[in-house]
Amino acid sequence: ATACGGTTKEDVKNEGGAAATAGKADPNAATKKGLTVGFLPKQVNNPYFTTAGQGGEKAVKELGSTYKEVGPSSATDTSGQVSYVNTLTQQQVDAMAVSAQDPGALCTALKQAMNNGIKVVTYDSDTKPECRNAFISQASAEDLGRTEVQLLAEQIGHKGEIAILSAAQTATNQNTWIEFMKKELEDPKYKDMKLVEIAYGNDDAQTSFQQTQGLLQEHPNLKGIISPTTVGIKAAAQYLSGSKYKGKVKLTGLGTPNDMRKYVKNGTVEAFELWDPARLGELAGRTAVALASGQITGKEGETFRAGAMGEYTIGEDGVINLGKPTVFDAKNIDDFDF
Amino acid sequence: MTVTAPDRTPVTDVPRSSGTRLVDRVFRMRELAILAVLLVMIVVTQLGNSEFLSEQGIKDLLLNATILVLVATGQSLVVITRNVDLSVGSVLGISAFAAGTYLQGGGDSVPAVLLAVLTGVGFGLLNGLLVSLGQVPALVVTLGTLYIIRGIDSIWVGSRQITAADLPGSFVDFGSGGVRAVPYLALIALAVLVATAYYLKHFGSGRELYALGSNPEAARLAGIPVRKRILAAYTFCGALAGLAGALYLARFGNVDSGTGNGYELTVVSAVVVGGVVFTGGSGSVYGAALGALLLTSVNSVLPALGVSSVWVLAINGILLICAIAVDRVVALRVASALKKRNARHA
Amino acid sequence: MPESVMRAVRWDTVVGALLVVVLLLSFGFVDGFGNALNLSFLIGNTLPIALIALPMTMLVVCGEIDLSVASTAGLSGAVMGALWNQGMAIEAIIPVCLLLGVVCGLVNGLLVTRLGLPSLAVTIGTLAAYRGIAQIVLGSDAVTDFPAPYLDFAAGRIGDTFVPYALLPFLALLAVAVVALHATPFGRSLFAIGAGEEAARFAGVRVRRQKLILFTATGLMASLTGVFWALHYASARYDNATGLELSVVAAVLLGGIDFDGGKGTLGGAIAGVFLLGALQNVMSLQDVSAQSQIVVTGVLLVLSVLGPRVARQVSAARAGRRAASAPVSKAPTPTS
Amino acid sequence: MTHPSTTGPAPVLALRDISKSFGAVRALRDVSLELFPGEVHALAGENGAGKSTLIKTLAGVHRPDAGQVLLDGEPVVFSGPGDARDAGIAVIYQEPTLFPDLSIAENIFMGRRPRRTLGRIDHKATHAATVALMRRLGVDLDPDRPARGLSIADQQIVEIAKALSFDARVLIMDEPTAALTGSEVARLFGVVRTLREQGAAVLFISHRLEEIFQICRRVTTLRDGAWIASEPLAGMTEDDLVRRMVGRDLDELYPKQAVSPGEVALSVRRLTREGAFTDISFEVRRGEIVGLAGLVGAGRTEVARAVFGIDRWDAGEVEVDGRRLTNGAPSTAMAAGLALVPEDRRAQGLVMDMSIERNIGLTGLRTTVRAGLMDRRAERSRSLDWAVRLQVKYARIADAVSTLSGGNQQKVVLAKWLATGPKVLIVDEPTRGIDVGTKAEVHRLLSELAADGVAVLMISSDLPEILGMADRVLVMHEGRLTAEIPRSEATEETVMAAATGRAA
Ligand SMILES: Nc1ncnc2c1ncn2[C@@H]1O[C@H](COP(=O)(O)OP(=O)(O)OP(=O)(O)O)[C@@H](O)[C@H]1O
Ligand SMILES: Nc1ncnc2c1ncn2[C@@H]1O[C@H](COP(=O)(O)OP(=O)(O)OP(=O)(O)O)[C@@H](O)[C@H]1O
Ligand SMILES: [Mg+2]
Ligand SMILES: [Mg+2]
Repeated sequence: ATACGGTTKEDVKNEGGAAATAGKADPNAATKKGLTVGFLPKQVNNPYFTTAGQGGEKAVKELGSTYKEVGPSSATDTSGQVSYVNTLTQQQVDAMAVSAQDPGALCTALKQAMNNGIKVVTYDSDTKPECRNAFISQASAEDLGRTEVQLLAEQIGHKGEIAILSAAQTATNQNTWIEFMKKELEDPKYKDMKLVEIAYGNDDAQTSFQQTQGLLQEHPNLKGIISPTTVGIKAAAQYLSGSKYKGKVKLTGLGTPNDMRKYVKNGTVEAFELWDPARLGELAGRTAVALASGQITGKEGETFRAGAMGEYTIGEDGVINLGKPTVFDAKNIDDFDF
Repeated sequence: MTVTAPDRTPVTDVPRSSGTRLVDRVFRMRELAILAVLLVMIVVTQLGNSEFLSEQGIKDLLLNATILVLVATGQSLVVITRNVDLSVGSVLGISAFAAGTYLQGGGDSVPAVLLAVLTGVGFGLLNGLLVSLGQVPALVVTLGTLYIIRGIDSIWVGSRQITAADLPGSFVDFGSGGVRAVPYLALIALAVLVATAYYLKHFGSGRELYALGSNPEAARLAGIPVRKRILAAYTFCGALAGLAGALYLARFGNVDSGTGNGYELTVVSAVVVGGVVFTGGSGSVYGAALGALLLTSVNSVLPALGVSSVWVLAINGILLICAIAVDRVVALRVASALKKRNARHA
Repeated sequence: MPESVMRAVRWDTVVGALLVVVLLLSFGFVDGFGNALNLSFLIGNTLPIALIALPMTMLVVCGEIDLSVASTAGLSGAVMGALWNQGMAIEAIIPVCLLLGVVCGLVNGLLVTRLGLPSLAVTIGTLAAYRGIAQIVLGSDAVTDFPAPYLDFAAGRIGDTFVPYALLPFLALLAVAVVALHATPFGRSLFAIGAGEEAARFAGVRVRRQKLILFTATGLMASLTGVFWALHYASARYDNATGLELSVVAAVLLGGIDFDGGKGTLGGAIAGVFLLGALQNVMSLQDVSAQSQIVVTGVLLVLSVLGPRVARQVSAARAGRRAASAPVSKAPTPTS
Repeated sequence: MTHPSTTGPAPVLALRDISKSFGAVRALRDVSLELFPGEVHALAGENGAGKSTLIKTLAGVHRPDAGQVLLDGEPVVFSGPGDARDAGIAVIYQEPTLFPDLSIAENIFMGRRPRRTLGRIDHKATHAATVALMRRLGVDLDPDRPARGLSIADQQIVEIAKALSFDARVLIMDEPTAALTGSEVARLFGVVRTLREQGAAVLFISHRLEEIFQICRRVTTLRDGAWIASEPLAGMTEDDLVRRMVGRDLDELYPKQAVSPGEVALSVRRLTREGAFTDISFEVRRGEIVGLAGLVGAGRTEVARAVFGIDRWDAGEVEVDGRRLTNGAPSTAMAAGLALVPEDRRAQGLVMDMSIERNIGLTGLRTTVRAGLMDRRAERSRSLDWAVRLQVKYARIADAVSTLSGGNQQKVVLAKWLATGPKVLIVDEPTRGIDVGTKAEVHRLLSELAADGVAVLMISSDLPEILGMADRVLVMHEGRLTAEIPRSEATEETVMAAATGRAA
């Protein structure tokens, strides 16, 4: 306690928080069948999460277990997501795969679930490490951040002002990627490129639209925009394609092929990237079953076989990386449908 | 009882120069106040960023306002009758998707727009029937239909979405095209706005909307078909929300189950900022349109000035409060001037 | 029908009865509903709405509304997080946050009472403003490391019972609010203001002062909710509690509070809050999708206004039939 | 049913055995009535007798439970006020029904404005027609000003103009004169006479009996919702009429007790509110009833509002019992012992949707309290007490005041303020819309209060009432006090002279 007798951040830090991952992994344990795995995306009705969910469903069914999906109808309804965690706990599922709206808010509920013997996997968006058993990362944050800068740099010839159009200011994954983008930009080969602004479109089409307009008006010399969010890149592309900036200002980032096909074809966008959300969901489902079967516990260094996807190793803090993202351009975009 | 000659001077022969001047002037002054705020804002921005009023810049300003202007026009009709329609956002979303699915299936643009409008009309009728026949508080009913329509929308749409690629190119081009700096969409909104304003001022049924908002009981006693008028106002509001849905599709080329979510607060703000009074009976659609223009312009002005988007929300809110405060002060001034003028013992 | 029965068939009693029915049915037929853990989840997740519903009911009774409550809650959560990051003691932070809520409420109240602006418009404005300030204060941070005893208090329950710790202070506040609204001159004057503001002023009711008090109390309760929210979900972010205002308004409306002012009971409002909470819980347990849940909420709201109206017409028709035979009533003699 | 034989044409409008109930209240029981062209017919009865209900039935507002409405001898069913209007029936309701946000011209012509091509409104013609109407009534109201903020009297005038603009065959007027002073009434009667000569049928309600005798030919009396008689007025005396209405003889209408005034209770010094009144000074002593007279719009109400603290004053001071009042604070005025019975009972006097009990209780929120909580029993007995003392006619004390007849509502307002046991009582048009029987009762009450040492300031547009009750008469003209006339010298002539500014 401090001099005045209150509890401060320092006190809490000193207490330390130890989350024990109990039990021991048995890599050779049989895959259990008849389990129930609950998927809890940030938002139902979101095409991205629906695709991920379909991947998860395929994996879980293949392994002889039951898949179910619940979730809030709004991506900012954190309390709604918490009560869905509670509901899944209440329904005694064997494992749940969660894409967390908030790194902290779900913690209490998730810990409660783990106390009730439920295995927790996070995918797409993580919580604090002690609140889940494993996290399936869509690609390493570092890879994503750096490659997006590289993609844009090629398109604008390593020269000129660039800006970022992000989602919500609080989006954890966005912020991590942006950090790595900044790190990449420190490299001398980008000395002629300047990051002039980061705008937030809140994953809302209209807001992203107006933020793009603002970026272009404020920085007449802008050469390129990175939008590491599917909603943002789509809105920015739609604006650019209907404006005088079409083709002059480059746009890249994370988008789905179906969303972006038109803009790639009409020349608004040259190339962008994304991982395959279906594979992300599939890996989440397989990891959940592996955890529930006792084949892994989420400790660093453990390995397991994820069906046809191959062998995966658990990294630091229980993070499992899906692999490198795919770059889409006019040549290959028609090979994908999601 | 002895009758003394009244000391009131008889009314002079010449009627005061023109029609319903005084009442109008009250409205007009309030609209001028909003217009002034808007102009000041735009001029300041232009000084800070010369790109702001470029052809593209003006086009963007107008395009941004278009959809809100349409919905706010419909909403103000409902608010004038002392009601409110909170479900406009949901209606916009579902009609945009309806038009989208039709176009996706290879349909033509005109029937698609009609389909959106008809969807809007349908839900407008539903709201109108519930409010006027049930004679129940509009706020609750339309909050209810807001949820119901949104729910139906998301069950129907699921995780599907309609993207620009699914739409005919001409439709999407129409959404961003225009005559020089004036987008086609803005012309549509303007036409609707002017027609509505003309109707409200020059037609008996339009004035009756004001009357029944001003004093519903008196309206009933005056033999105004109250239910019919309210029903009509809601239907019109729904129709415009539907039309706005179609234009949204053309403009953004993208609709999913979340489209129009939370739009009701923006619309209500625009209407309120535009000086349409929530207790009914007063306000004009021009005011509401100006309010819409003001609100959307704020969203363009701040990024154009390079204000970090972190500040946008706070500034937005404060501007909104300032706008209604200015409006209020002007209204009070006008009222007291009116009172002085009418005091019989000056 | 006896008069007492007639009067008991008011919408707020209907909502109360509905709540009881839903609870009983759920205990009987819904797996996992009746156990203590689930009930504590249900109550815990509903408490933020219930907390704000207390002052909101009173505001609505006196003909005003405050849509900025969720933003005030978000702001006080954000400030709590920011100060905590600065190393301030939580015991000092909480009073600061509550004070902030008072200020937020006061600003709303002054704008409404001094400038005479419509509260709907004012609070739509402050809804954006307060949330915006929260965003400026905390930015993209999410503060999660509040001290365990506080988190446990906000999220935990008493032993293995269904009673969350936080329910107890809420019950105390509820009692205070019920007495204030329904048994004090203050509450009585609120009903008068709501039903006829000018007449209330002519009767010596200090309309502006009462409203100011209410707005301030609403701000205070909203910030209390904000603090509770941050601790309950162990997360302070600027966008905490976004959209909560609509849930509160929906619940209060469901509870039979008339938005024209002058009518309603706190019991009805709280019954409305917990009815919605319980229904959502049950529907989730039954795997009803979020979309369908929205529809159910909407239908309930529409019914909540159509229902009493139909009831009124039925009872009016009945009274009419009775009157045909009854003698004309005369002024009764005083009873005292 | 026996009607006196009438020569001339058949009735334009007739009611046959009409009954109407509201819940448990039977407002009309088998009432019949015939209206002939070219006659002005009076409808008389106590408060709550059913007059307004009868009129609303004629106007299509209420659907009768039983009985028939006959138009030109044919049974008709009006499904709403619009139908009645289309049938040529114009109605002035007891309470003004204006649209506050619309201009006076629009109020008058709502629903049937002059049209131009394509059904557009002809704003110019509307304006001109309004000017013409106003001239006919001899008033100077700007057709373009909004109706909001008009005094009750002006509202009533707009209502009259509205009804006249119909050129209706049947004109029904529910207490159109209640808020008017002599000159406006005279004008109105002039217009009504013209209409009568043109062959219109007029149904007229008033609690001022002299007006009935002045203009009506026949009278129909109602008592407790039942038809009592329809007969010619010729040969009847006021007492006869009162006996029909009340069923007994009337007490003296102005039972003024002589009192010797005590010390000053209310003192107003050099009070000014810009645009309303200037430099008003007067005193009211304990036991005194001081009348405040003036033409409509002279500013009497504004003075009362300012004294009580509803409006702020710009200069001057007010003392009650030697205590200076705070500017603009009704609650301190109340605490000092001041009470104001306001002129507009519906907006200012009562909370219409609240019960009688709660309305009367509203002024007692400070007194019917125990340990900070409402003492419901004390509140109820206080309310019941006063409701009964003022003979309010109601079904249940818990009923909303909106269900009461106009006169009974006025009694509730009086009850509410008398219950505070004021030291100084300001009453603004205290008997507006109150029947003769109750009026006498109210006067007796005021007189008793004065005798008990209450200082009373009585604003009234009913000059006989002022002359009958006041110890002293103050007269206002255009926002200034123009005369103070002791009871002995107060006559209609002296007061009117001061009110019209002809005497200094
Ligand atoms: N809407 C209503 N609901 C219930 N009761 C009503 C309603 N309207 C009138 N009444 C009752 O009907 C009776 C007749 O009322 P009405 O207004 O016709 O009286 P009135 O003769 O016009 O009296 P006054 O001279 O006071 O205006 C009263 O007892 C009144 O309480
Ligand atoms: N609330 C108000 N708003 C605007 N004007 C008002 C208001 N109240 C009164 N007036 C105007 O002020 C003037 C003085 O009215 P006031 O009511 O004081 O007169 P009065 O002598 O009491 O006459 P009466 O009560 O017989 O109408 C009138 O012209 C009236 O129209
Ligand atoms: Mg009457
Ligand atoms: Mg007056």
